[in-house]
Amino acid sequence: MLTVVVIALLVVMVMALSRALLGPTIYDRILAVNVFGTKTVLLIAVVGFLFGRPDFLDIALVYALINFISVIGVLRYFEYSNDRHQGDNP
Amino acid sequence: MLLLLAITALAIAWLRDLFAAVMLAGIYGLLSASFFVSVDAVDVAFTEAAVGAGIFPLLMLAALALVGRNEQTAYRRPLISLLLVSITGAALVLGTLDMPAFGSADAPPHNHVAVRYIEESPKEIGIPNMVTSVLADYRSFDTLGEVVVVFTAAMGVLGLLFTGRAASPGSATERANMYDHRVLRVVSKMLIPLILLFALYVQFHGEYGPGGGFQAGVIFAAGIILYAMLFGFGNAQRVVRPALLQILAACGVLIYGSVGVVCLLSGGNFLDYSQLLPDPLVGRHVGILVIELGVGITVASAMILIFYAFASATVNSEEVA
Amino acid sequence: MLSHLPILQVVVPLLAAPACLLLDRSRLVWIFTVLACGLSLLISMLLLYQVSQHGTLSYDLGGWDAPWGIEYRIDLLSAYVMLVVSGIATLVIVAAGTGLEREIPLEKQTVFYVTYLLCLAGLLGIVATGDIFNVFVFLEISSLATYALIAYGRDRRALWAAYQYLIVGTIGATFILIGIGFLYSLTGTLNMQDLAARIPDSAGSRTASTAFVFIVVGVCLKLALFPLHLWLPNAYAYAPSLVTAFLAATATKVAVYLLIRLHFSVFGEQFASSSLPLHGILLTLGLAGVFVASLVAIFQPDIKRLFAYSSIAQIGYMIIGIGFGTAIGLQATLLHLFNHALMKGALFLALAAVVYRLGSADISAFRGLGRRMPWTMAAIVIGGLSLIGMPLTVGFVSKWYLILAAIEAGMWPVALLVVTGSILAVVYVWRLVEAAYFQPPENELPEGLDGPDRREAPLTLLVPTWLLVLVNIYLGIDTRLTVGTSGAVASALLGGGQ
Amino acid sequence: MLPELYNYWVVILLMMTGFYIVIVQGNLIKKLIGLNLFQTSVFIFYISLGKVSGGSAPIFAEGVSSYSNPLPHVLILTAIVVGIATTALALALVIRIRNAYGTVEEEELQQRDLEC
Amino acid sequence: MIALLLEGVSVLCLGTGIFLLVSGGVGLLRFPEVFSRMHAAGVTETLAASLILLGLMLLAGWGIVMFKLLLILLFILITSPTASHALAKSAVHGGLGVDPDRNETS
Repeated sequence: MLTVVVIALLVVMVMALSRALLGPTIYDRILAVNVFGTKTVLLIAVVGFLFGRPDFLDIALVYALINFISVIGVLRYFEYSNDRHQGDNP
Repeated sequence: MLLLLAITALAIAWLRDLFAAVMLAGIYGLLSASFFVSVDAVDVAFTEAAVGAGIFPLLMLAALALVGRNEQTAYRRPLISLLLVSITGAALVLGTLDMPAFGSADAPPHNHVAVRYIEESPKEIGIPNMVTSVLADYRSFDTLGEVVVVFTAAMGVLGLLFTGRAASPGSATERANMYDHRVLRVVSKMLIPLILLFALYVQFHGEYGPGGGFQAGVIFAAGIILYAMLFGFGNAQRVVRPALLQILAACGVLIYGSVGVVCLLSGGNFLDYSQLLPDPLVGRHVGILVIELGVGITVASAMILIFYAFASATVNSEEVA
Repeated sequence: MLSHLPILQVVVPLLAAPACLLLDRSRLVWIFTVLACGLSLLISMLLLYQVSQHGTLSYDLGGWDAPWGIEYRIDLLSAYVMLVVSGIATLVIVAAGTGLEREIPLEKQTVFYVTYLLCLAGLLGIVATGDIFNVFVFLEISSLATYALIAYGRDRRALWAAYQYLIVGTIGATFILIGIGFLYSLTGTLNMQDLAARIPDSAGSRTASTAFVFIVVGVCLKLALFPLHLWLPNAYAYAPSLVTAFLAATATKVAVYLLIRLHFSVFGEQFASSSLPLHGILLTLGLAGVFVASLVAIFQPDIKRLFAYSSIAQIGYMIIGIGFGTAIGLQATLLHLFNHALMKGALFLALAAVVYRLGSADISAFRGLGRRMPWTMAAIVIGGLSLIGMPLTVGFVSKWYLILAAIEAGMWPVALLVVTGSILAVVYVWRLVEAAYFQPPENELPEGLDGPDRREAPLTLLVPTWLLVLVNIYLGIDTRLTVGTSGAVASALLGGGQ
Repeated sequence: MLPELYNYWVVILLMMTGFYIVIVQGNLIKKLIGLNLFQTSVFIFYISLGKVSGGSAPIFAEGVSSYSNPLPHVLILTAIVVGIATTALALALVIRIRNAYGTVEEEELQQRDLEC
Repeated sequence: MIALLLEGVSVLCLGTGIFLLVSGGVGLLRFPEVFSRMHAAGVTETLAASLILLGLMLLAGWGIVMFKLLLILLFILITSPTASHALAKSAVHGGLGVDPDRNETS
C-alpha cells in the first residue's frame, strides 16, 4: 500500500516540476515550488515508514518549515522588488 | 530520483531568468536532500534541507533584490568550455570504472576505518547517533575547522558589507516589509516561538536522532530571519542587536576551543573529552554537548549577521541608487 | 606542555582571532595580534628544534589513534615551512601597525586583524595536519580569509580580482575534494600515513591515477602554476600592499608544500611518475611559466603586478625542481621555497612603504625615488638582486642548486633555460633601478602629497623590511642552515617516499 | 559491472552541468548557482560511496544489523558548511561589485576595467 | 478485529488521499490560469496531505511516532493555507489582477 502512495507522490512531484519549468508567470513557479515542497514532506514521511525508521519525521518537519520560510522569502522579495522597479515584472 | 535531479540541473543551465534559476536551485537542494534520505544519510539530508533549500535561496534572493533579475549576456565561448567540461567528465567516468559497485558491502571503505565507528562507537561514546559521535569525538577537530569556516565567512561579509549602522526603524526597509499581510503576521507570531523551540529540540537531540549544533543553528537563524522579513529589519535588529551577535559568534568558537584546551590542561590530548570528568563516558557526553552548543551559537549568530549585512547593504544601495 | 606543541601551533592563532574580536579597540587589537603571531613564531622555532632532535612528531587529536582520529604529523619539512610562514606573518603584522592606516578605514581594522589571524591559522593548519580531509578544511579556512583580505583593497578592481580568485579557488578545492573521494573509495582511510601504505596495492587501477590527476590539478590551481595562474596578478596587484606581502610569501609556498607532501609522501615517487608522465609535464609547465611570466613582467607599468608576475616565474622554478624527481632537485625546490619567501617578503614590504608614502605603486611614482627614500629603495634593489640570483644573496644559492640538479639529471638545455630565465629577471629589475636612481624626480608629485611627508617611510615599516633583507644576505653567505635542513628533508622524503 | 556504476555516471553528469554553468555563464550570480550545483553533486557522489545496500541509517537501533558507512556523512556535513560559507562571501562580493561597478555581467566589468 | 478495522480505515484514507493527490496534480497542469491552478494546488496540499498523514497515523498506532505525525499534520495545516493566501495576495498586488465579474481572465 505504501509503495503505491510513494509512486503517486513521485508522479505529482514530476507534474509540479514540469509546471515549475514551463510555468508562464513567475507565480506559477512559486506555486509549483510550494506544492513540490509539501509533496516532499509527505514523501519523506512515507519513506520513513517504509524503512521502519521513526526518526525520519524530524526531517519532514524541517522540510515543511523551510518550505514555508522560502515561500515567504520569495514573496518578500517580490514586495521589495515591485516597489523599486515597477516596470519589470513579467 | 536521480533523473529528477538531472532534469532540474539541466533546466537551471538552460534558464535565462535568474529568479527562476534560484527557485530551481532551491528545488535541486530539496531533491538532493530527499536523495540523501533514500540513501540513509539522515543527518546530511537534514543539513542539506536546512541549507540547500532554506538558507541558500534566501541568501540568493537577498542578493537578487539588489542586483536585478534579468540576465542579458549570451553564452561566452561555449564550445571551448563544452570541450573542457567533457574532458573532465570523461576523466571522471574513467576514474569510476575501477571503483567498487554502488552499495556493495565488501568495498574497502566499509571494512577498514568505518568498522570501528559502527561497532565500538555506541559502547565507547554511548550515543546511538554514530554520525554525531564521529563528528563530535573521533574527528572533532574537523568540526572545529567547520565552525571556524563559518566564523571566517561571517567576518568576511562583515568586513565587506557591514557599515555598522543598524537600519533605523523608520528607514526605507520598514515601508517595504509586509505591513498589509495581516494574516501572515498573525500566523508567524504564532509560529516563530514554535520554530525556535524546534531549533532547541534539534540542538539537544543530536545524540539520539538526526540533528546537532549546526542544523539547530541554521533553523534558529531561519526563525529570526522569518521574523525580520515580516516585521522589518529595523525592529529585528532591535530585538537581536548586531554587536551582540558578533560577541556571540566569537564566544561560540571560544567555547569549542576552550573545551579542547581544558582537555589539554587536564592531561589528555587536545579535544580528548575523557579527561573532562573522572568517569570517561560521562565526560564524553558532557564534551559533546558543550561543543554542540558552541557550534549552534556560532552558526546561528553568523547566519543572522550575514543577513543583517545583506539588509544593511540594501539600505545603502537605496541611498546610492 | 612541550608535548602539545604541534596542536598549540595551530590553535593559538585560531583562538586568538575570535578573542581579539571581543576587545574592540584597534590599538589593543593590533598589539594582541602581534603577540599571537609572535607566540606562533616561537612555537614553530621550538618545534623545528624538537623535530631536528628526535625525528617526526605525531600527535593524536582527541586521544584517538591514527586512522580513526585525526593525527598531526610534524616532520622536518612541515616544521621548516611553518617557520617560514609564521616568521613572515609576524614581520608583516609588525609593519601593519602603521602601514594600514591609509588603506583600511578605522572601524574595519579589527575585522581585518581577525581575518588575518584566521588566514595564518588556516595556512599553519594545512602544513601541520596529517589527515587529507583536514587539509581540505584548513585550505578552505585560509582561502576564505584570503578572499576577504584581498577584497579590502581600496581600488574597486580588488573586488573583481577577489571574486575571480574565489571562483578559481573553489573549483580547485572541489577538485581536491573529488580526488579525496576517489582515494577514499579505494582505500577507505583518510590518514596520509595509512594512505601511503595502502595506495601501492591498488596502484594499477585507473581510479588511483584519476584521483592523483584531480588532486594535482586542484593544487596547481591554488599554486598558480603557469596555465592556471590568471587569478594571481590581479589579486596581488589590487590587494592592500601588506596583504600582498603576506600572501606572496606564504600562500603559494604552502600550496607548493602541499604538492610536495602529496607527491612524495602520500603517492610515492614511482607511482607518481608511472601513472602519467608527470616529470615531463611539470618541467615543461615550469619552464613555460618562467619565460611567459618574466616576459610579461617586463612590460608591466604597475610595480605590484610586475612582482606578481615574477612570483609566477619563481614558482615555475620550484616546479622545475620537483620535475627532476631527484633528491637534488627536491632540495633545490625546498631551498627556493625558503629563499623566495624571504625575497618576495622583503620586496613587497618595501613596496608597501612606497605605497604608504606615495599612494600609488606605478613606475612613474618611482622616478627619482632613490634620493627621496634611500633606505626603501636600497631594500628593493637588494631584493631585486637576490631575485636575479646574484652571488652573496640567498637567490644565488637556490639558483645554483637548481642548475646543479639540472646537470645531474643530465638535462643540459634545462640548465641553460634556467640561466636565461634569470637574465630576463635582470631586465625587469634593471628597469626599476634605472627609474629610481637615474631619472630626475618629477617636480610636481602625483596628486600633490604635502611636502614633509615625502621623506623616508616610517620606522615600523622599514625595520621589518630591512630585517628580511639582512636575513636575505646572511643566509646567502652562511648557507649551513638552509642547505642543511633542505638536504636532510629531501633525502628523508625521497628515501621515505618509496 | 555497468548497471552498478550507473549511479556514479548520473552524478558525474550533474557535476559537469554545474562546472559548465560556472565556465560559460557571464552573470556573476549564475556562476554561483553553478558552483553550488557543482559542489552539491560532489556531495551526492560522496554519500553514494558510503551506501551499503540493505544497511540502514547510521543511528544505533535494536534489531538493525548492517549500517551505512557514517564517515562520508561526517565529511559532507563539513563540506556543506564550507559550500554555504563560500557562497555567502561570494554574494557579499557580488553586492560590493554591483555598488562599485553598477553591473553584474562579466563583459561589462571587463570593459569598465579597461576604460579607467 | 480492531487491527483489521484500523488497517481497512487507513487503506481507505490512503486511497482517497492518493486520488485527491493525482487529481490535484493534473489540475495543476491543465488549468488555464494562475488562480484556478492555485485552487487545485490548495486541494492537494491541505486535504490530500492530511488524509495521507491520517492514514499513516492509524498505521503507526500510539506512541511517539503518532505524536510526530500529528505535529507535522498541524504544521502543514497552518502553513500551507497561509502560504497560498500570501501567494494569492502578492499575485493580485503584482499586477495579475482578476476582476471578479469577467469569466475569462486577461
